Amino acid sequence: MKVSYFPGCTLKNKAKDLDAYAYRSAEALGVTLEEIENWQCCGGVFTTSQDEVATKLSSVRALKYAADREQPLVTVCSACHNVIKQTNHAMQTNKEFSAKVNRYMANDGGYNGEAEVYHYLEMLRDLVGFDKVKEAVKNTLKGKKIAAYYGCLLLRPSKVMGMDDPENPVIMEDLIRALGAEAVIFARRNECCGAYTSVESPETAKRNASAIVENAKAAGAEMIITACPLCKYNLVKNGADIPVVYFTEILAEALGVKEDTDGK
Amino acid sequence: MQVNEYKPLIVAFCCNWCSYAGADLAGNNRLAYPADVKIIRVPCSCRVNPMFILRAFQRGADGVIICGCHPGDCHYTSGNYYTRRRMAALFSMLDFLGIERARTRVEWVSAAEGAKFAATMNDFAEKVAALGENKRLEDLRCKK
Amino acid sequence: MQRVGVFVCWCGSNIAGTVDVQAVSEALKNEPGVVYSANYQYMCSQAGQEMIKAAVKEHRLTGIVVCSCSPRMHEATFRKTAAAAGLNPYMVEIANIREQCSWVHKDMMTGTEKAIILGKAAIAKVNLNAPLTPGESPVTKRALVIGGGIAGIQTALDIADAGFPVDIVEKQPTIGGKMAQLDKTFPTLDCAACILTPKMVDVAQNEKIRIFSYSEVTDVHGFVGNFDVKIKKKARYVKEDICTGCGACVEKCPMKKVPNEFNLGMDNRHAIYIPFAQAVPKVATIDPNACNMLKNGKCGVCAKVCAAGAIDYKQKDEIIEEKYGAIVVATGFNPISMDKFDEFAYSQSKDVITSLEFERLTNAAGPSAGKLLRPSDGKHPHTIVFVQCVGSRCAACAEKGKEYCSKICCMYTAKHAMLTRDKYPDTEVYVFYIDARTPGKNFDEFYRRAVEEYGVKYIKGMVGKVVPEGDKLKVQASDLIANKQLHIDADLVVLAAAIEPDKSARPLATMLTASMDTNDFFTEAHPKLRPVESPTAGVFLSGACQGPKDIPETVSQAGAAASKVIGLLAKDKLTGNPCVASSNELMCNGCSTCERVCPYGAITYIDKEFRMPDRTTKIRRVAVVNPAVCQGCGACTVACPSGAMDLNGFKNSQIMAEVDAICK
Amino acid sequence: MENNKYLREEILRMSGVNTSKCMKCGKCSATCPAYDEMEYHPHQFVGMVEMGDIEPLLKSESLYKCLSCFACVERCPRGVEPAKVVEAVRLVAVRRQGANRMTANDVPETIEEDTPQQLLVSAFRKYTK
Repeated sequence: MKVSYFPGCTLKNKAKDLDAYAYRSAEALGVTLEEIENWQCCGGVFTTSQDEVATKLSSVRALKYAADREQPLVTVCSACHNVIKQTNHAMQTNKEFSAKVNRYMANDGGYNGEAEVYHYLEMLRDLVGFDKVKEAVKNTLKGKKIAAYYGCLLLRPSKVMGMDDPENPVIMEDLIRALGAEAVIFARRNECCGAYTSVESPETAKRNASAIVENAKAAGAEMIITACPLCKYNLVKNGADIPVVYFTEILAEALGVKEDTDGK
Repeated sequence: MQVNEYKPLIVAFCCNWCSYAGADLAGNNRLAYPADVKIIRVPCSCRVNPMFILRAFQRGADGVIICGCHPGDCHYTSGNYYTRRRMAALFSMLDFLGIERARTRVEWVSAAEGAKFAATMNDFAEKVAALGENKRLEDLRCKK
Repeated sequence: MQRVGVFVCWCGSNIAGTVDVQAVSEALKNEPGVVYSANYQYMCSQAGQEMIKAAVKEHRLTGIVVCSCSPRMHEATFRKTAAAAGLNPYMVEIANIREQCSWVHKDMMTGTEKAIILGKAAIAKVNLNAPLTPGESPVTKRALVIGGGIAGIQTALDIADAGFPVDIVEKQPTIGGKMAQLDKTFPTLDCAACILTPKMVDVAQNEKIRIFSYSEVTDVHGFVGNFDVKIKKKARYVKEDICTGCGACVEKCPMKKVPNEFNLGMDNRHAIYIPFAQAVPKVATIDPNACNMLKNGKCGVCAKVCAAGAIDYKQKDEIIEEKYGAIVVATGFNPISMDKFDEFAYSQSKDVITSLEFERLTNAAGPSAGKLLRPSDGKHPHTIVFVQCVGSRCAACAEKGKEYCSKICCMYTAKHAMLTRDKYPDTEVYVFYIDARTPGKNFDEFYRRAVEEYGVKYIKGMVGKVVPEGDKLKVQASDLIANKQLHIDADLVVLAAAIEPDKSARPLATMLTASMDTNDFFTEAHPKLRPVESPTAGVFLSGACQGPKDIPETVSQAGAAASKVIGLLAKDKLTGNPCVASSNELMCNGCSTCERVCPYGAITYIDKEFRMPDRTTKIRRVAVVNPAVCQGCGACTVACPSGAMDLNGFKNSQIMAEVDAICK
Repeated sequence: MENNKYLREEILRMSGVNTSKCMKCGKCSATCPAYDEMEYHPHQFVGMVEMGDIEPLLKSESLYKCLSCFACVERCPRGVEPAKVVEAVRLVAVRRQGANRMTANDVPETIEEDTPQQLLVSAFRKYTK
């Protein structure tokens, strides 16, 4: 199976490992990630205001690329996924917005929300199947107690994202279990890490991030996984004393593709 | 009285138990819809003979809507199922005769859905008005 | 030709405000058949009705058109007026110029124009009206009450008191319903069991009342006065008439780990069980999903220890067929599922509970024998947070909560908070509320006492997140008055879950052809004037199946429903609806199409002798409608290919005339 | 208190939110992870926009404290979506001339070795027009 893949800015820079593990794990599961040519940064935040058009065009171009190839559009980064999915939803439901956007898209042919957007986790669940993931596990993670930290972008707004129950999500826990480890559930797994405010008010991020880590530890977690580079940054930055890794890392580890065959 | 603005003529058949009560509720809550909609009370939507609809179009109606209880909620157990099937057949025939689909409609409105009744009538009147006058079946002998 | 009188009502300014009533009565004066036209402030008033009667006499009217409010409102009134004036009551037609005209249109010109057209349609119809005489049907003098909670119990007792036999159908093994699970009741704090169980015993001992417990209604046919009902008595594997309720079987049953639904799963029961000590009937029931004997034939202990020999593993579901004159729905409510509200961590912590679970925790017969202990570790909670409106007044998402106010939560939460402070003064009690809604006799006084005398901390605001950590529940909430975000380390969080109609209500409504609102509450015939009757004749509503209600309201509505049932059963005969189908046998070709579409089986075929024009006779098969059984839906009239079938009161010609009048 | 009808309309149009649906339960503020940093809290944004009392919000630092985590949107029982109101007010503020809160010159001192690009991208989108 081939899918269009939108890596996003961070995965090409500070989170290269998130990207590399995603590629190799997908390959091991029989999915080829085809990177969208000339993709542009999603902007990091979906501006909810209905009159914001220009900031959403890069997402529309990515969507159009996938739609033209009749491939699902897959993202790994929570932020990219959130922005692209919300943009696609706006293209499908907001006529005024899609009309404005299509004035910019005239030369490329129009776009009206035909693409299907999947987060990498959704791809594993809905396109590959967790049972298939389970079969493909080479190094079981048995005995590890792993907590899944969702943050905000993956789940909310749930009416648009539709990934999982926004208050009681299971998709990452199901992945953890499929890899053989024990999923630790903690209440703050869907609370915000502090996001971009760590630029100017690090104290917000500190308070939020440490409460999240404490809560995970109290629930018995030995490791936290996340899908978002900013979540990882905020948790690590604010003194997480248990490992915080991308979900693709434990996936690659379990599938036995963590180390590249070239030794990279 | 000749008014410049085109006003469609819409006949609404409402079943006594759900939709007519829904229309009353729209009234109780003062939910406005166009005066072009004139309601005829029937005991059940299944009382609506296709002849009534043909007659309405013949006499110059621009749209006909039939409202009944929601499927499963018919006061007479199954009347609205008959309506659904009969009207599906009739509407496709009318379509064939050139009476656009948007001029005919079956809607389920319960006695508790005053808001839905008003919204349905607003929407229907708007769609019918957009199509303009219906002349296809009009019998000019009926005109004064 | 009829001699028609037209009467246009102002309804004060309700109609006259947007419809020029004078213009309407003037315009209708010249319609065919109209010999008299007038308008008046309140046509339904005594004076208005006298005016109609006088006009009937003076102008020798044969038909009446009243342009007024909805026929659902006053058709019956004006029919009586006509009858009093010596006219056939079915010679009256109503033009609905209030609900469907003056109230929905803003401007005088369009309103008046439409009112005239509606009036013309009614005149066109009344010109074709014919006098009708209703048929009569007998009344089965027995009532069915569906649901054995406090609503059903009270209704049954009141009906039985008047001397009519009543059957209660309850799907649980015992009657008692939700009230049996409660501890104390507001605002007087009397114990629920103390006031309920004597009534349950009264029901058991009343010879007019039969209880079908562990049973469900599976089929309803017929109509007011003559319902045919099928009741499924589920196999309880215990012979009800032999079991003495001694409980020896329960004691010895080796299967002890079945979640106890009476205590909302907070403790366990046996596979054979009696829900609670005061159960009525006090008879054991075997849970077929838990019993080893029923599942794989291994065990049989209960049969061995039963001295009465009441155990019967081979028992089968039994169908009982019975006739009833009236049916009362008393199916009650349930708290909604908390699955979608996990911001309160209900699925993550045993110490986050619903208010009904809190009732069981404080009930002496509950899982902790009445001591308020945390379900997780059995410790006494020192800080308790109550959260109101969980799922009530929630318009954001239909799968999640309910748009309506559940009505009872403010008061029971005040009760819980007060009782907790009374029994455990060392406990801090916080109540987060949006609005404290306490209309009711002595209700607000009760709530204020919780605050002023018992020191319950009421905080206007909501809880946003509950985080279980260690043995605490970290509650994050807003205090809107102090404009602060609060962080409270609580030991127990109690959620006032919204209530919803029981899931059995929807299929039951379909069986009864009784209408429901979008929330699955039963609709009343009129929200103000007929609050305990369903629009379906002979079906009555009691308790929370009609809308959220507390106990006093439920009991009064139960009594009201009972009095309506008694009024119905006291009649020997019911006059039916004369607007029934009738077949023109000269046109009928005996095809049986009408017979097949009739949902009531009201149409039969007979062979009838006809005289032919050539003076010979011929026997032909023709349809005959039984007017006592026909409900007047009209399905047959449309199905009839020859046009022989017509519906009195809504004849083809009449509706056609209305169409013509509107489309002129 | 001012009642700026024009700005109110503008904000409601931009956000697509109907503030009159608010029943003033305070769940948005109860759930807000940035509450303590804010001078005006989510429920106040909704309430003040509804009343047209918007100028104090435009001048407030609170605009830049909202994390856009959408917890309030998710948990609001009436479907009001307070975060979208905050966002619309913020946009009205940053779209004014010279109202950019962060410039490229601020970047060097902000970044560290491990700062993800996403952080800067998001911050730019939130703090500038």
